[in-house]
Amino acid sequence: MSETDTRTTEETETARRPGRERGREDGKFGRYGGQYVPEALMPAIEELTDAYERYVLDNEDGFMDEFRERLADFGGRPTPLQRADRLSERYDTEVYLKREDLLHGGAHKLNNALGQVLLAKYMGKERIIAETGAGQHGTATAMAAAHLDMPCTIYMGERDINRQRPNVFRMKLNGSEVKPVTTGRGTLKEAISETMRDWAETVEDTHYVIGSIVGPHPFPVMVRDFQAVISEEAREQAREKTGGLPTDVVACAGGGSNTMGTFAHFVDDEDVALHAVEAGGSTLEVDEEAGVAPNSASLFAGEEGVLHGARTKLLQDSDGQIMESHSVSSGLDYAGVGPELAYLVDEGRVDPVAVDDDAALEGFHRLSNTEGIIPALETAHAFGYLEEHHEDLGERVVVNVSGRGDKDLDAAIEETDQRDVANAPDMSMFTGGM
Amino acid sequence: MSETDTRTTEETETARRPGRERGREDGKFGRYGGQYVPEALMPAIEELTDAYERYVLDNEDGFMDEFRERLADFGGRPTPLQRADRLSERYDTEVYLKREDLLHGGAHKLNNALGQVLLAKYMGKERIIAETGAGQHGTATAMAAAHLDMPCTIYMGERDINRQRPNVFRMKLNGSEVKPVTTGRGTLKEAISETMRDWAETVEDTHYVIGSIVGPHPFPVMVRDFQAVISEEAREQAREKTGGLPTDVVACAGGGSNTMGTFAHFVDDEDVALHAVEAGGSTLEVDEEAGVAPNSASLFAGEEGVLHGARTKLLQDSDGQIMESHSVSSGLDYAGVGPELAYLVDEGRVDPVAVDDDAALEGFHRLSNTEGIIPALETAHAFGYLEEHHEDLGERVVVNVSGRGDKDLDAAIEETDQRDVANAPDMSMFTGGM
Amino acid sequence: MANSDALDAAFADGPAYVPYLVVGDPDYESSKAYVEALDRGGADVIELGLPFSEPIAEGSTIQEALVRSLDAGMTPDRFFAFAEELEVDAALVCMTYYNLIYQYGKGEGPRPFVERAAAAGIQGLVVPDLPAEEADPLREACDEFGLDLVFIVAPTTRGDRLDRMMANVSGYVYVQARLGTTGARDDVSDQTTASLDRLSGYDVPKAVGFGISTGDHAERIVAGGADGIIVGSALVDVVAEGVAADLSTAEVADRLEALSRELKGGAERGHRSRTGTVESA
Amino acid sequence: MANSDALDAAFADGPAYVPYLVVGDPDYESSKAYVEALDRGGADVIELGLPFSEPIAEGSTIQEALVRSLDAGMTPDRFFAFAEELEVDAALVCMTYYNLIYQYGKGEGPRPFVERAAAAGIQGLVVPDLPAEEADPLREACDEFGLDLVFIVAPTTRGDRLDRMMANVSGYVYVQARLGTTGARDDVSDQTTASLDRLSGYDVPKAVGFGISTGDHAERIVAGGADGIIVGSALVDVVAEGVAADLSTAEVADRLEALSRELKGGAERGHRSRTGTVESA
Ligand SMILES: Cc1ncc(COP(=O)(O)O)c(C=O)c1O
Ligand SMILES: Cc1ncc(COP(=O)(O)O)c(C=O)c1O
Repeated sequence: MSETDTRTTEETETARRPGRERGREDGKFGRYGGQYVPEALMPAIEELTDAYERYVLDNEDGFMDEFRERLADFGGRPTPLQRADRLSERYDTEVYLKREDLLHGGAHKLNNALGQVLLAKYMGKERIIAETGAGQHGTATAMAAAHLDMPCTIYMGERDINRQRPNVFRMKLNGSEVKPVTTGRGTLKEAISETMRDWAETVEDTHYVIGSIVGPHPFPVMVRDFQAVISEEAREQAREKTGGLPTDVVACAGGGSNTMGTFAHFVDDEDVALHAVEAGGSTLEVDEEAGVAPNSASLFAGEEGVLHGARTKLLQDSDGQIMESHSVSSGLDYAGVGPELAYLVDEGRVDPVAVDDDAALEGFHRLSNTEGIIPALETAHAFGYLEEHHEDLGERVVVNVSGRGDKDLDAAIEETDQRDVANAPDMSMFTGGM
Repeated sequence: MSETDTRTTEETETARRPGRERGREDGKFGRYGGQYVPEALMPAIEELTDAYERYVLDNEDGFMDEFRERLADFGGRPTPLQRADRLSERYDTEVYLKREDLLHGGAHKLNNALGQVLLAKYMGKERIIAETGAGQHGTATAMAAAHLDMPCTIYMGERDINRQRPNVFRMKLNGSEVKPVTTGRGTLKEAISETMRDWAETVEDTHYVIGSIVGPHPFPVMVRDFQAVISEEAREQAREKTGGLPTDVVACAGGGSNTMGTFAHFVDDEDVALHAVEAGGSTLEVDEEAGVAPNSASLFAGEEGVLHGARTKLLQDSDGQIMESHSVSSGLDYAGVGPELAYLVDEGRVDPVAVDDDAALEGFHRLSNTEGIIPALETAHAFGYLEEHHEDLGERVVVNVSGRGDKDLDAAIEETDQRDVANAPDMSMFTGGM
Repeated sequence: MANSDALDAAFADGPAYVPYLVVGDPDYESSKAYVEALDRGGADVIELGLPFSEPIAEGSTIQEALVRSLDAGMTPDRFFAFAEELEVDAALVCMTYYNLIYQYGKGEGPRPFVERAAAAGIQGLVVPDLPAEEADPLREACDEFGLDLVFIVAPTTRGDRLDRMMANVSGYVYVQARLGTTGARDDVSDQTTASLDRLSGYDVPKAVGFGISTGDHAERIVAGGADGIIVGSALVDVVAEGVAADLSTAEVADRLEALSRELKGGAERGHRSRTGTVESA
Repeated sequence: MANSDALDAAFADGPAYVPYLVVGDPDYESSKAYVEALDRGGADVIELGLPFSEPIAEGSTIQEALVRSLDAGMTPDRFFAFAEELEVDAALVCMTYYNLIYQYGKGEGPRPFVERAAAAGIQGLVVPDLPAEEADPLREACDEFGLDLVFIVAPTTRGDRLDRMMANVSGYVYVQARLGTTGARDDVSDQTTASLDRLSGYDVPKAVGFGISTGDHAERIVAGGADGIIVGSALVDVVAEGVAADLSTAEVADRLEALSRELKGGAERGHRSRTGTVESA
């Protein structure tokens, strides 16, 4: 199908589609999205678009059936929607937790990684590459690649490698090669650029598994569709358990894959408020001179631009150079955000909020000691939000627990140690690391 | 009900009961089991026995319904029974994995911990104590206690505390107090003794959550009943997925809770072979002089005796002093084993096998890099067994993946580094620790 | 009431002083001097602790003594040799855990242990982890060889359990003064009085233990109706102090003898106050 | 065919030599000397790289040059000042990423950037992350200010995509010699010949780039049908070596000029062999 053809039918089609299918035709979300990539990648993008349409949208060869079966058997889906008794009491509202932390690998990331690696297999690809920041997407991809017997190379910034050694080890245990990226600051955005470079040379036999709803079309829609299982389940579970829909749905947002996964099936439920919680870092102020944003609140504080293949909201300086973002949670530490979220924020459908490092850490300790669930630091932002804004929420709130905190124990020790966290346990035996 | 009464009806009752209910009346498994405890604990044991019969066996006040609901919502049950494609190919037999590693907390341990903490709540207790070795039972108990809002103290040997710091941190994050046990070698058996001492002073308001199918009646039956959900699901899942029962069921055995949990509903299926895989450590030879067994193969190499409240098979010297056991996996490192397993081994119903440290490590790497599942080192023994004995097995094997390996990353690095593990990845960047 | 005449005699006139020490703590020879010092200090019965590696009923004081003894090489056979070599007037009771008794039999149950104990001059056994329900084989062996089997009654023991225990006990009953494990305490518990009341209908000597550390305690306990006092941790503490301060065996033995005299004296005062003029406790 | 006369002229007679350098690498002044050296070495068109922080289409050689330039303070405004100050005969093309172009407009799209570029004497743009599908606004601005918009054709570009691109391109088409990112290579790819064949029906100059590093390469490429050669990494390597070996600006400029002469000479030999006697490639 030629793109010119697609474009002519676009407006009408999109208008008729429910919100959770937005962008499928052409990767456009209002002004956001698109395919801003080097020409050399275009054939791969087109091949992928074709495969996405056939296998994912049309379930050709039973792709979606196999995907769902593997998500269940290998991944452990469905994940529960659990009532959080003690938080419900604390906030005098019904708080429900969507337990993506129970997914194999410990985060929602596997939904996408498994989908893409399986798709690569259906496409006849022989090799997987991926980038990773915190290492969560990398470990999920490495697991999926081992499970499906695909050779896999993961690019990871050198600085991230040093911050996330257990995740590096996990990837290697799963048989993946981990390639350190030494350019720039050695974090996620450099790793993405590097992976794109690899892909530009190897498109014929290689699939690039992007880790969030970012990048050129069809990645944002495809990753969303793979992650949408979260809200598909949560919506059904909420109806079963509570007899109705939630008043509010809360999810943290880095690139935004767990966010859109959690929102997708609620987008058309206009009475359900959707809250995307970004990392407010240490402050929302930006240091233009140094090119540093001490946060990664691109929905809240970013401006329109083009990054990594898509038009979206970015943290950038006035020249358009991408800023160094910062967050206590490396998985939220990204200067961009998925174009669909940028669109939904502009439309007023999604409420963007920023929660700072301190509040996130308190959220981390709060969920750990009141509910017996140690969340990822990314996830902890959602609980920081709950604490600060519960009075603005309705009577039934679903919060996505996007991941578990095992990967963050060292960071939690270090960060707790640096501040006065009111609800932290006695840390004396841990300071100085484990 | 007086015990003399119970005893008179015992023989006939037990004979009529299916195997998975064995021992419920009096805690006897042939010559094994019993209640060898200080008199001061007897009232607590009797109160617990009574509570077990009412709430667990008779579902009084809907206890079992609440337990199962919380296991589902908080714990993430059911866990999948997954076909392991690559292992099936490797061994030319159908290998299915029961995925207890996906349970909240990362191991089967929560089934029991949640059951007991909930029971304590039904009994009106106000405080939880528990012992832990590897820290898995401790973390599971701490999670359950936080979830159910019960103050909790965990006893842990000082040496284990140093070996398992991330688990110590997790318990503290969940709001539990962790008390170091400095007596003896500072490992699991000292921690059990210490917890019993605490209990002897605090029985009135405190429940002791034992971590495996060991200890005095009713612990062995109660823990088995809580863990039996594993085989209840697995049996049903095997029938659904394969149209029949497995030929073999394999589980590692420390105290034996995951083992009996995995076997319970298959015990009466006489055509299903049951394999309990113990830690063979470095060798099965015993150093009588030093009182050291460089393994923890009490089913395979132990002798009858009385330990921690029950008659069972033990690693002991000729005087009856308990030996120091050893294993690469601290969770299997216990000198005793559940009395029910001792009985089933004597009866010839369960096949006891020992797998040494080297084979377990290879199993660890094999599952990680071929199936994308990093198992606990305990669990890895079951895969060591599969590699060594797959030719003796039938055409459909279920292996319990009792836990995930995140807790073992440091140990895996250290132990892999000490030997020549054929299938390990390049470890150079990790040696020296993370 | 008792299989052994010696135990009968110990409780026959006046309150019995029943001290406990771990045999072999901190070493074989010193330990012998210490036990003999207890005897000189007035012991009527001596409980000799045979150390087990997993002493689930002990507090930390005694547990550490057990470890010292094990580290110095104590075994059941050396324990029996020790008992044989002792020169004491008091009756001897062995306190240990069931696994050692059972294992000594090499597959023949508890009988070989009891036989050997009898030959070594032991008159009774206390086995804190053996409940009456599991005690039949040991009871039979004790009867065969003329040993008494002492049971521990906890503050919480009542009803059927108490009856069953009292039907099996002989020599004396060990009345646990409070909940918890062994260990010296500063006060005397109300639970003791309640326990003695509950036991008043049973015709067997009642020796109260757990936490007695001074003559005053002893006095009050006996005044409250006990037929004897069992003292463990307070004496083991003296041994432990000797180890910590590197005192001579003779010095430690002297202190044990002196403390024994104080305890025994207290018990006798308590007995007089109960049988003669009632002093305020 | 082209909006700009200068680009038309560059390809008018003989093969065009199109070198690329990153403006501001390693600093503003040296960079100016280097670009002028290219001009002296025979450049027909010079591609001036304006650095972007996320250069997804570049190999490591050019990426590092972009980082050096950014670290030295390069911005779009300084870039334009640089272009204005240059004293060169060659036509100037700006190569950069779309976000800088877009952001320069402060909400008014790409037009302000193009307007400023035109004022600075830039005759064309290459935007590697801007596909023809998204290029309408930039195309319009280029047309308005007389700039050419150069597209890159990959070895894999075919069919509809190729048609759409060729309908939009002006000045010249940048024929990517092989898959992958920029970077000097030792051989000349077969993919080049295939690409040139595929493009033979389109009436626009074809400049081949990606991996050309010697006069020999240049000769073979032009002999194979290219209308020009684009050389980036090989030249940037010379700058990088200068930084690493701490060479004087003059020395690096000399080397750039010499390499340029070699490349230009190679291209001319190739052209002669194609138009005159056919030498074996
Ligand atoms: C647990 C967890 N939650 C959230 C995120 C943020 O990613 P996204 O916004 O794409 O879901 C990450 C990324 O690593 C993560 O690991
Ligand atoms: C993952 C795992 N498997 C197995 C065991 C062994 O315990 P059990 O035999 O009681 O199941 C443990 C104990 O810590 C464990 O953590």
